[in-house]
Amino acid sequence: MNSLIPLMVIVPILCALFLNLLHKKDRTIKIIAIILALILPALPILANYGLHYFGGYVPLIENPTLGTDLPSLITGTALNTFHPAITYSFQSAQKIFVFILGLVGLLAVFTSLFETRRPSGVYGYMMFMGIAAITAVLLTDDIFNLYVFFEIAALATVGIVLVSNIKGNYETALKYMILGGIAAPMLLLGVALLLGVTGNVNITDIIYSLKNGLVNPQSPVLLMACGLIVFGWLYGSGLPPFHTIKSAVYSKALPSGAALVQAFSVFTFIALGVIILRIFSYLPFSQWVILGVSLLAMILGITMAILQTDLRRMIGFLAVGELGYIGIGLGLGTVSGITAGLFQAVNEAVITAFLFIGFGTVLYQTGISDTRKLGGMMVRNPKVALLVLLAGFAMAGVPPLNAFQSKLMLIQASINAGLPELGVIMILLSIVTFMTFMKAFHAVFLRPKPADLEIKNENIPKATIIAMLVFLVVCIVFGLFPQVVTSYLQPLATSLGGVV
Amino acid sequence: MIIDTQLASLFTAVALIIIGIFAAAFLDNLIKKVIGLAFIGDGVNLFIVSMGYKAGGIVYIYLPGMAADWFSQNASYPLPFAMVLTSIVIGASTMAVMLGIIIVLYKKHGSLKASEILGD
Amino acid sequence: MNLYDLIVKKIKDIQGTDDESPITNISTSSMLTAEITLISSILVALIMLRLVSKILMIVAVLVVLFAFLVAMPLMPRFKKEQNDSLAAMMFYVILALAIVIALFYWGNLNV
Amino acid sequence: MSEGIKKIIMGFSLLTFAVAIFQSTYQFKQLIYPGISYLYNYVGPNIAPNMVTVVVFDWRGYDTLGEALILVTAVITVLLVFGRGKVQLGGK
Repeated sequence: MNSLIPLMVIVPILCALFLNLLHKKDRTIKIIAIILALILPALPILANYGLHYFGGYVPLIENPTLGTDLPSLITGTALNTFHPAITYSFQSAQKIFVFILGLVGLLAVFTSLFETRRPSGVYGYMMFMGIAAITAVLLTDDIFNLYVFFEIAALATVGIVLVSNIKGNYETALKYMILGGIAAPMLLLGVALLLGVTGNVNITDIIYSLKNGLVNPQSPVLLMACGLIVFGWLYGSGLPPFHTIKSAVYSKALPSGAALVQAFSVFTFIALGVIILRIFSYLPFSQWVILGVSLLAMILGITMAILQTDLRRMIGFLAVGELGYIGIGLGLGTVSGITAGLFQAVNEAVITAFLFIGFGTVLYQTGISDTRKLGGMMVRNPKVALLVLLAGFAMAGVPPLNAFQSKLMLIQASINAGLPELGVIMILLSIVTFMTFMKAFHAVFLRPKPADLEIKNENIPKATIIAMLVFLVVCIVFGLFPQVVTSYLQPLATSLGGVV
Repeated sequence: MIIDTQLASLFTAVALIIIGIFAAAFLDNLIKKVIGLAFIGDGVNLFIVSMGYKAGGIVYIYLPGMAADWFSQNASYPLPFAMVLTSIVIGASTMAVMLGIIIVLYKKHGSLKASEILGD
Repeated sequence: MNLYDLIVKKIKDIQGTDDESPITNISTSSMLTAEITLISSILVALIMLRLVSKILMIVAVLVVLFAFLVAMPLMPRFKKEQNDSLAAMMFYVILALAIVIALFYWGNLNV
Repeated sequence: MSEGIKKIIMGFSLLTFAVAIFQSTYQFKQLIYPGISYLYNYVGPNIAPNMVTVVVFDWRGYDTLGEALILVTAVITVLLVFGRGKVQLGGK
């Protein structure tokens, strides 16, 4: 049923509005949030593939009744095939992305409800609104609509940062907004240039105009638009130069919030990156820029992560660094490279959320995130320590967990594309990632407990452990049966890679 | 007229964007920074509005008694205007949140200097 | 004075001596790892220049290697540059904006 | 790098950006094509008299939904800034 497609956006919005209205009614919030969060991953599974036209306005060519007595200016030209209304497109790749986003959202909401002293309707609002916005960003085929929901996601991110009572969160939120105030209008300016030149904001139609010579693809204005959209992409996904602010944002949110916000970044990265590839893949240059930025993100993110002493900041930088792997997959431009990159995106959204929630238990128990003051947590909770260790294995790409499969595919793709250097760098940085993780793990779990460390909360909520177990199951299933995911991603990768 | 209206309007918009980025990057006062961001947003909005300009066009409202054909050929282009409506609201919303945060930070630090409040 | 002491001294110089946190074994070894990772991955990445021209690649690798050796502990400086102050972030954002636009707008026309 | 050099580099970057964007705007003027707006102007009068209303509420309703949502989000975030609905980590 195609009417489920808009529901994927509408349900979290409704849930968000309800939770805000019910703020202070703790029990009701818990029940409603859990029930509605359970619907989130279920919707994309139930929905069928297809296009959803807002208001049912199909292109004129498919709807002759609307187009009666129109002059040949419209019926005789490409305008006849253009999409007049906002179009949502739900294909197999979107299915897996929205499912993973819903899953991460469900588990983040679930953890947040049980890890906080009182469930807050406002926090729930921010989380659900962010999920709705990113779902719309993934589904939409309309570049201006994408901008609108992108801004909602940015505002929801700010809300998630503000809701935590961590020291310095206001300052970080303001920095994020000021930098966003420069970068987001640049994205809009890029959209405006595209609209002006092609007369359209629908991506399919823009590509049609470029392919069929309605617009000169080499026109400098289009190059400018591409540059501006790339800049917006850097901001949206936290690639350099935005890696410092993005990792600061992760570190100032609660663990559940950080798990969700990094998923937002990953999916914004994918959505905008796919759009850049779809529209501008005729410029080989754009792929080189994607590759270069991704390499820079990997190197800067991971080397900065080693130097951090704050636990959350360390994972924040690792999360930014891991984005580079996705970018390398997209930048290679081959079918296998893009498949591997998209697969890595799916894996990374899961694994980083797993790590954030896993190390979040330490924060929950002690209230401290400075690795120099922590230690000896293994004795208290060996099970949690094991789960966190497995999360680290997954991030570093240890078989049989999922990132092993995607990183292997990425390395194979880079060798096949004639760039084995990228494979070497990826292996090198994987090792360093693992070392960084082990350093944090050692400092938190293995080292003897410092005398002045006091444990505030003995018991970790069951919900957190269940969430981590679910993440582990996903990691193992995707690791053992990668073709389950890649078969969903293949069509999109073929359509993107076939162009080159 | 030496320079045509649309080009002048587009250039004004771009100038606003540049001035806004300058203010956001170089000025130290937080309120001035936010004003600079407002400039950037307004510049982009003006840019989009200018794209809907049609020389000698009429307002895109279909009044009774107009011939439909004549209206369609002479009305200016509505899509940019509709987009700008949305974009203005987005700008105003982010501005509200930023100013709210600045109020709280001012109470906490007693200053509006970005170098003091938003330093390392 | 062996190499380890030299590195510790350099880190102390850059961190400032009155920083209360002691320089531990872990922080030194992570600084070293970061340094080596940075240099090796940039050098490996430079090999990709062979697609443009092989001579350019050799020259670039040698020049960058020499520059690294001269400016040795790079990582403390990198860390200092990538701090959380808005001024530093804004500097890199504006710089990146200019680079991205210049690359796309003028670079693409001549490729 | 000292503050002064940073400012000079920043100013130069801004100048580069300004030159590029002015130049492309000048070229952009000749290339503007209204495209889908033609369609809106021809089909719109059958739906409602004001074309912008038609676009905002009929063709592109999801944008308007997003616009309304961002207003609500802004209001809630401003309330949050002043203390409504903050959460504390930790159990009892």
